[in-house]
Amino acid sequence: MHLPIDPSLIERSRLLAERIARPVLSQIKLQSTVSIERAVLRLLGVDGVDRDGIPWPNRVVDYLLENGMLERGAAYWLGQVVLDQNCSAQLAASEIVRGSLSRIKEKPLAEIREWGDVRAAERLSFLRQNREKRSEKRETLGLGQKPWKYLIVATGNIYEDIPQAVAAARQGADIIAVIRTTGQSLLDYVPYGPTTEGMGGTYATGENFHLMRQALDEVGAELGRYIRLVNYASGLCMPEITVLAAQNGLDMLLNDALYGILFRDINIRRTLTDQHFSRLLCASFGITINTGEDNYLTTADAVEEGHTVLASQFINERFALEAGMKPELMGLGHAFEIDPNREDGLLDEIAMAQLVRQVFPDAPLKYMPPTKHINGNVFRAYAQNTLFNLVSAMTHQDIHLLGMLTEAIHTPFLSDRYLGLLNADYLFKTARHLGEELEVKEGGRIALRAEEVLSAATSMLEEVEQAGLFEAIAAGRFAAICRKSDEGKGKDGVFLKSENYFNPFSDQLEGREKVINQATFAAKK
Amino acid sequence: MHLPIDPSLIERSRLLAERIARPVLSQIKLQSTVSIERAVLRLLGVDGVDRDGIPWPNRVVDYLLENGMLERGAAYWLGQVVLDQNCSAQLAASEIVRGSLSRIKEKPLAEIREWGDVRAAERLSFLRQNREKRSEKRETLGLGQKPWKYLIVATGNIYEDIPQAVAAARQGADIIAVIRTTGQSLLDYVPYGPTTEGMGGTYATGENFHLMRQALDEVGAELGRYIRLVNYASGLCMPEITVLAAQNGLDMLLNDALYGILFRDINIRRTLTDQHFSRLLCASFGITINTGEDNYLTTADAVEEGHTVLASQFINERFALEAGMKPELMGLGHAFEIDPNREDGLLDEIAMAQLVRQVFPDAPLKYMPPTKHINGNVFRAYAQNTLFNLVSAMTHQDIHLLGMLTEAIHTPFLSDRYLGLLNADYLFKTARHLGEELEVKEGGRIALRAEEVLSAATSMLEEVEQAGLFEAIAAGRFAAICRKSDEGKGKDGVFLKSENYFNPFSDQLEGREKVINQATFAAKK
Amino acid sequence: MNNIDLTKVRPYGDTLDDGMMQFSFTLPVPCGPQAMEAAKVLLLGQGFENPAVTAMEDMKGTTYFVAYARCPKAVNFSEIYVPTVDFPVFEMEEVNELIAKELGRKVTVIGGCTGSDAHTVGIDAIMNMKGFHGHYGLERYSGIRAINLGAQVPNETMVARAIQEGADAILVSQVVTQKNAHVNNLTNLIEILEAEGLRQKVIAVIGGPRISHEFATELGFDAGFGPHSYAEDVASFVVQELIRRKKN
Amino acid sequence: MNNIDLTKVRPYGDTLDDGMMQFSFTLPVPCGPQAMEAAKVLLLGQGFENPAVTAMEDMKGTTYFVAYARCPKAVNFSEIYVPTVDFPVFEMEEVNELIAKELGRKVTVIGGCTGSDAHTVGIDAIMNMKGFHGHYGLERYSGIRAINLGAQVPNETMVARAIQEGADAILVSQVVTQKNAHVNNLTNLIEILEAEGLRQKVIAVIGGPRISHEFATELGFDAGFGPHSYAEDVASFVVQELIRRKKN
Ligand code: B12
Ligand code: B12
Ligand SMILES: Cc1ncc(COP(=O)(O)O)c(C=O)c1O
Ligand SMILES: Cc1ncc(COP(=O)(O)O)c(C=O)c1O
Repeated sequence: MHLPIDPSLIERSRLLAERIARPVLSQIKLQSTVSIERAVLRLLGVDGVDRDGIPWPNRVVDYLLENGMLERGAAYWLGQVVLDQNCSAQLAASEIVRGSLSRIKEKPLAEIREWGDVRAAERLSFLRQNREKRSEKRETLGLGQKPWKYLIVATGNIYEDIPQAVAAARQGADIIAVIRTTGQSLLDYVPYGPTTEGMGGTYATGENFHLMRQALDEVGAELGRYIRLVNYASGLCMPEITVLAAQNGLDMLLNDALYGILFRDINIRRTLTDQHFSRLLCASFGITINTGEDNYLTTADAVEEGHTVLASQFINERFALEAGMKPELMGLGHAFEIDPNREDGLLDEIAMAQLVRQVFPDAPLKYMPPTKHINGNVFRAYAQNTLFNLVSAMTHQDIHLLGMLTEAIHTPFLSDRYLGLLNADYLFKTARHLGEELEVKEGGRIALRAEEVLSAATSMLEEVEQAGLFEAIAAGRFAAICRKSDEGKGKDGVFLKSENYFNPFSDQLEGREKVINQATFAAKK
Repeated sequence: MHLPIDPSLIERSRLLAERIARPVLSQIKLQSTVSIERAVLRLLGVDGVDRDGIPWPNRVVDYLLENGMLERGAAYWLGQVVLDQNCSAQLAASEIVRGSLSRIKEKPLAEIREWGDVRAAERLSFLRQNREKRSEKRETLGLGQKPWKYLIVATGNIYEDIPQAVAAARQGADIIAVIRTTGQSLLDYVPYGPTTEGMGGTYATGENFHLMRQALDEVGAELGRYIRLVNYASGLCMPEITVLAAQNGLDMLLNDALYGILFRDINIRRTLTDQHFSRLLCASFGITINTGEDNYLTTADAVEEGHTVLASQFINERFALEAGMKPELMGLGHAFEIDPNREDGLLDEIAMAQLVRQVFPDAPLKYMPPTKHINGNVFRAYAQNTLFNLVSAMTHQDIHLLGMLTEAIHTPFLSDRYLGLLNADYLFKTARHLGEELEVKEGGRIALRAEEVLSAATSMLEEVEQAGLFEAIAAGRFAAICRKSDEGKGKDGVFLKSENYFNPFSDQLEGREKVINQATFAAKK
Repeated sequence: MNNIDLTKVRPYGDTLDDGMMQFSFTLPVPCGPQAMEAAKVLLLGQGFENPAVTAMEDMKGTTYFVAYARCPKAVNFSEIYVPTVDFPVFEMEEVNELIAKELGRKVTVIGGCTGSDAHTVGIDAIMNMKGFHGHYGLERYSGIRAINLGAQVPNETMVARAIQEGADAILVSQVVTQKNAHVNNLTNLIEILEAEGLRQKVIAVIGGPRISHEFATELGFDAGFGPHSYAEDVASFVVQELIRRKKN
Repeated sequence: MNNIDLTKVRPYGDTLDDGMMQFSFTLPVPCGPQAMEAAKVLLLGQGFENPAVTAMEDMKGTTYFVAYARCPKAVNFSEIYVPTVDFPVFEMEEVNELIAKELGRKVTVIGGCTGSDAHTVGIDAIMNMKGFHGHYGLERYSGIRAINLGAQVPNETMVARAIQEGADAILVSQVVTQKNAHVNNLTNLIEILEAEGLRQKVIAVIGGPRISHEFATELGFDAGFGPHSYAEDVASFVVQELIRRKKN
């Protein structure tokens, strides 16, 4: 199947997205956030929690923030203590909190930079080695056939999640996502250790990641199929969760500032800054990101606002490119969300899915099942999911979230996952080459719908470029939700970097960009 | 959607079907059956049952058969009594059974013929008037949008069938079929009156037809939509049930000798003879027939034997044409029966459905849901039915039997019909114009499959033409079932018509054919 | 349906009173004949008759079943009583007129998703200008001042703003019901309202896909609205309740 | 699954032991809040806890429900005993060798769908040369003489032919089970066999999608075969049973 779409509109949209991202990025590069700093500490080896259960990275960053020291970067201060006391990063962290910095004679930045750059290079190369091992594993074991079947577990208890995930893998899942407990995205810290009490999901913690990864590696070896693990990095701790994900061998992360802004009312500047650092890490560690445009259609109408999904994907693509990500790592999100009562709704769904496919040919698209229009009649839900699976197979989607029978009722039952797989397996087989065999009529409903969405997306990007991204969001252009750039959760965690701010990881990861960054500083002065 | 198929193969197949039917028809026209004679009696006004519950038409025909008198035709003898005693047909029937014929002075055939021709013309015109009224009703009330949703009721009790059928109509059914009780097709008589005890279905009786017709007319008026009524005429009483159907305003009849031969082991010559008379009546009364090729795929493999369905449809079409039927009345049957575990099975289903559509553009095709590959997992069944509904919408089928959730378990529950309608309504709307919007790739899997089926059907017809229909059936060419022409149920009910056989209905209905018929007689002498 | 004895209704498969029901469930036992038997025993144990397991699927460690069985118990339908919010529903214009005529001032309503709930689509459907399914939201009502606080509003904030704005009614949406999150959150809201001495003054209304009027009144709210409710339903209720209270 | 107490297994929704089950059924009452309540009362009456009706659909005169509820009863899985046909299953060639070695003669089996049942696909799958799903049928077994009488064979005919052919085993397929048609028909067959004094001589086997070994033995047959049985299953059983009987 191939849609006759206008390549110049795609080009124009890409150009607009670049222009939209540019001013945002130059602003972002001037600032850092508490979460980035905590991520840096984690990367340098600070971990664990204090007696009250507060993570050491938070203790350190809070201390620095309270004492007006954060703008030079947490790495800078950690370096001072490490070099001064010749101790581990972990020990240095508790020293900082105990007030040691006031007792230390500050070393020149150059010395700290030397230490930090070496440590960072070591840590990055260690994590990259892990990444290589994992890539090899993926290649040796092989991945399932596309679309990859993506299933969620969400019991709230990691020890109950694990056997359920393992069973799902045995039944045929290619990807397992552990949903986070409601509200974790608004916590400005990452909980610690294995956890057993979550609501509608399980806490994202390093240990939970580790336990699940281990279990999936075991079952993957048994099955001779690599099982990917996903978690959620959007929210206030995006950079830190990315670090934990890299440390624990996760393959994918839900990672989207726009999602946090719109659906979690997170401050725009905070989360875009977090996202950039987080994506630098993802690019480096080969973590596939999943973006959240699919969510727009849960609040906005899928027919009227379909183009906002595409427009946002162009922007998300640009932000990812600017962080050095390759298209192969961009799991751009979209969804099958058209009202089942709409005449020719299936045609619209095919048009949209194929359009996104053609616009982003190299991205491993993340395709979401119907959710909003699912109701408590589980048979009806199964029919809707059947068509979703059909369209996914026809249009060659990559990351395929399985539709759940009880979507309108509760988080999935064991049997919902099983039935979801049964349905997808049926469709992916019975309709395997359907997409190749059918052609869309020129000038017909499907082709027109695709054209309409594409040109509306381009027009929208023109407007956003005129107004600026922040103003467009404030005006409710995305998902019909308005968010102002000076409001939202976590905004106090953003700060302007001082001139001699130090973060060895972004320095190394930005590469080329670093130069531009410094040029901007120069220009500012 | 349009398949690039070779029109010369279609033409060739039609020619072969004509050649296959020709010798069979000339044989058929030499003979009659007990059921045809009973149908003639019914048309002339004989009805009801005796004290033992035996229908009067059976009493008369049995008497004539036992006394070696049947070969002149039941009408001939009935006429003798009616004219002699100047009584009603009904009274004449009981007179015959009481032995009156032996006491009567036989009138010359010409006189009987005069009486019979007048009576037949009266009865036919009366029934045709009914038919006109019904056509008007259909037009005034209008029919639902195609594909027409066809639902079965099968409680065994007409008084329970009725409210269920009415509810189905209110929920959106366009066509209601009352399934017959298991085994009725092998009864050599039609039960009488309203009935309340059937197994897996309800007895087909004139009164049951009448009660259901009345109820559906009422609900149709209320809904402003004409609801069609269907019953089953295949089996030993095909001609009689056709008469009852015409008398009681049925719109469609399952009517297929091949079905009876293969699946009920009914004698070939008996049921083909019955079928011809029955179809003459259907043609005259505007009753749409439904043929049973779909059943082949419940015993034979749908991929390997798909072409047998098409070949049989060509033959069935020919037999219908020879009985004066227009394509508009030919509900040729086919089915969605490919193993759901087959790779690209959906492509095969699309190819087959579209092929049949193109070969018989004017026939109101009857499309059957998956049955054989449905199992007791009702969710899986719902997914299979979703695709069936999709293909039906895409390929513009006409008479669409709704897939039932519990197909593998028991005859439908009330809720199975409801869920069946929900599914079909969803698909027929969401995919309404999908067929128009998609084109099949030339030389691709779908096109090739259609070509393969068509050319295999043509080859099969070549072979059948060579061997003769009876031999082909004996060799198991249809549905992988072997039936010999001198075996099977009801074979004793066939007889050679005598030279001066009289049947005023076939005389009038055959029209042109009558001449040929007499020519054959002449030639034989 | 004719001939139905409403004092004894049973599930209806294909024959009136046959009691037929469909079930599906998972048992944490390995797939096999023993599992099949366990599924039957379970249904028999719950008092069903003639259980038939029609599908048994191996979920690798657990087993999934689809079954049918006969339910012997019947329900006395004629005795079923359901408390419902019982009041006439007016169109938007009628509501506005009623407010003008009977109250002579604007009515203030304040709404939001409280607690950890972030599902705003429901409350937006009720409150936002645009409304839902062609039913305008409260913001469009000339007689109503509608303040929508959005998602994840702490109960304390909701009550504080209600006091500040002099709200006549509080509209709370609760979508997440897992682990009884809504029950805990709503109970807490009522406690705060009582502590503030507001419970009698302000009309407290809840809504959501799994909310019923019965449930709402049990928790101490004035009314509850489930799926398929629109702005005019809650507006009609609030306005009539205000008029009633004014008269008393 | 780990940590499962097999003496007390309950349905498993998303949390071990949560008892969650899915239901669907129709009640012959008009759709509305009262119907919804009746559905809940019905489930409570059957001993379920926390029933939630997730869908209520108007079927024009009756109402269809989808519901979820918690099943409080548990099953003692460790005590479940299922009688099964317990014998090794051999491949076709092994069966033939066994016959040659142990019996030294051809085994005759006669089969068909009896009574009003016309569903021959199952018995054909077992008997016809071609077999089913890549498993050859009995006609292909060199050691077996297989006679398939086809559809709707009267029990009397079946028994008469068995005598005439000197059959070692009778294979009966029963697919139609509505209104217990199979029970009546199979009971009648056993009675005829007994009346003819054949019951001990001939091996009587039944099969079909809703047949279990337990059911078969309860009715007095030697074995019962359900879905997914193949020729080698029944051949292995028959031959070993013949050998056993010969030795006794
Ligand atoms: C859209 C959606 C989301 C969106 C929400 C966006 C937004 N801004 O609202 C996003 C993607 C963000 C989301 C996230 C989550 N969701 Co959500 N989501 C849904 C979904 C698909 C649709 C809900 C919806 O919008 N319905 C449409 C509206 C119009 O219907 P409604 O709310 O019922 O409103 C009507 C009536 O109820 C009534 N009404 C509602 N409120 C009020 C108030 C008053 C005063 C009145 C009078 C009437 C009234 O009037 C409305 C119009 O008729 C449902 C699944 C489904 N199909 O139902 C899951 C669902 C509700 N979500 C669920 C969950 C668990 C979550 C998460 C917790 C998952 C996670 N762990 O990450 C998160 C976190 C959200 C949170 N903190 O609350 C579960 C809830 C399970 C349960 N029973 O508790 C569901 C059922 C999905 C599932 N099966 O897991 N979700
Ligand atoms: C094909 C079919 C037909 C075909 C039969 C063609 C034929 N020559 O067999 C036709 C179209 C003619 C037909 C007609 C009818 N059918 Co029918 N049919 C089916 C269908 C779709 C498939 C059955 C099948 O072939 N399965 C495949 C075979 C291979 O499976 P199997 O029989 O289970 O066999 C396996 C095992 O059970 C075992 N086995 C079976 N027999 C034996 C015997 C021995 C000795 C052994 C060892 C093993 C064994 O081994 C086999 C291979 O593993 C089912 C629905 C379904 N999906 O199951 C309905 C179904 C069986 N039919 C049904 C009915 C009611 C009818 C009719 C009565 C309807 C009517 N009123 O007109 C008629 C009349 C038939 C009659 N008199 O018996 C009902 C039965 C309901 C019930 N529980 O009683 C069903 C379930 C459909 C429904 N939901 O209504 N049917
Ligand atoms: C991009 C993205 N991030 C995160 C989430 C989940 O976020 P939270 O944990 O905040 O509910 C989603 C929701 O599905 C998402 O699409
Ligand atoms: C053409 C045709 N006639 C008749 C029937 C039903 O026949 P019987 O009543 O013999 O089961 C069918 C089966 O569905 C059929 O397809």
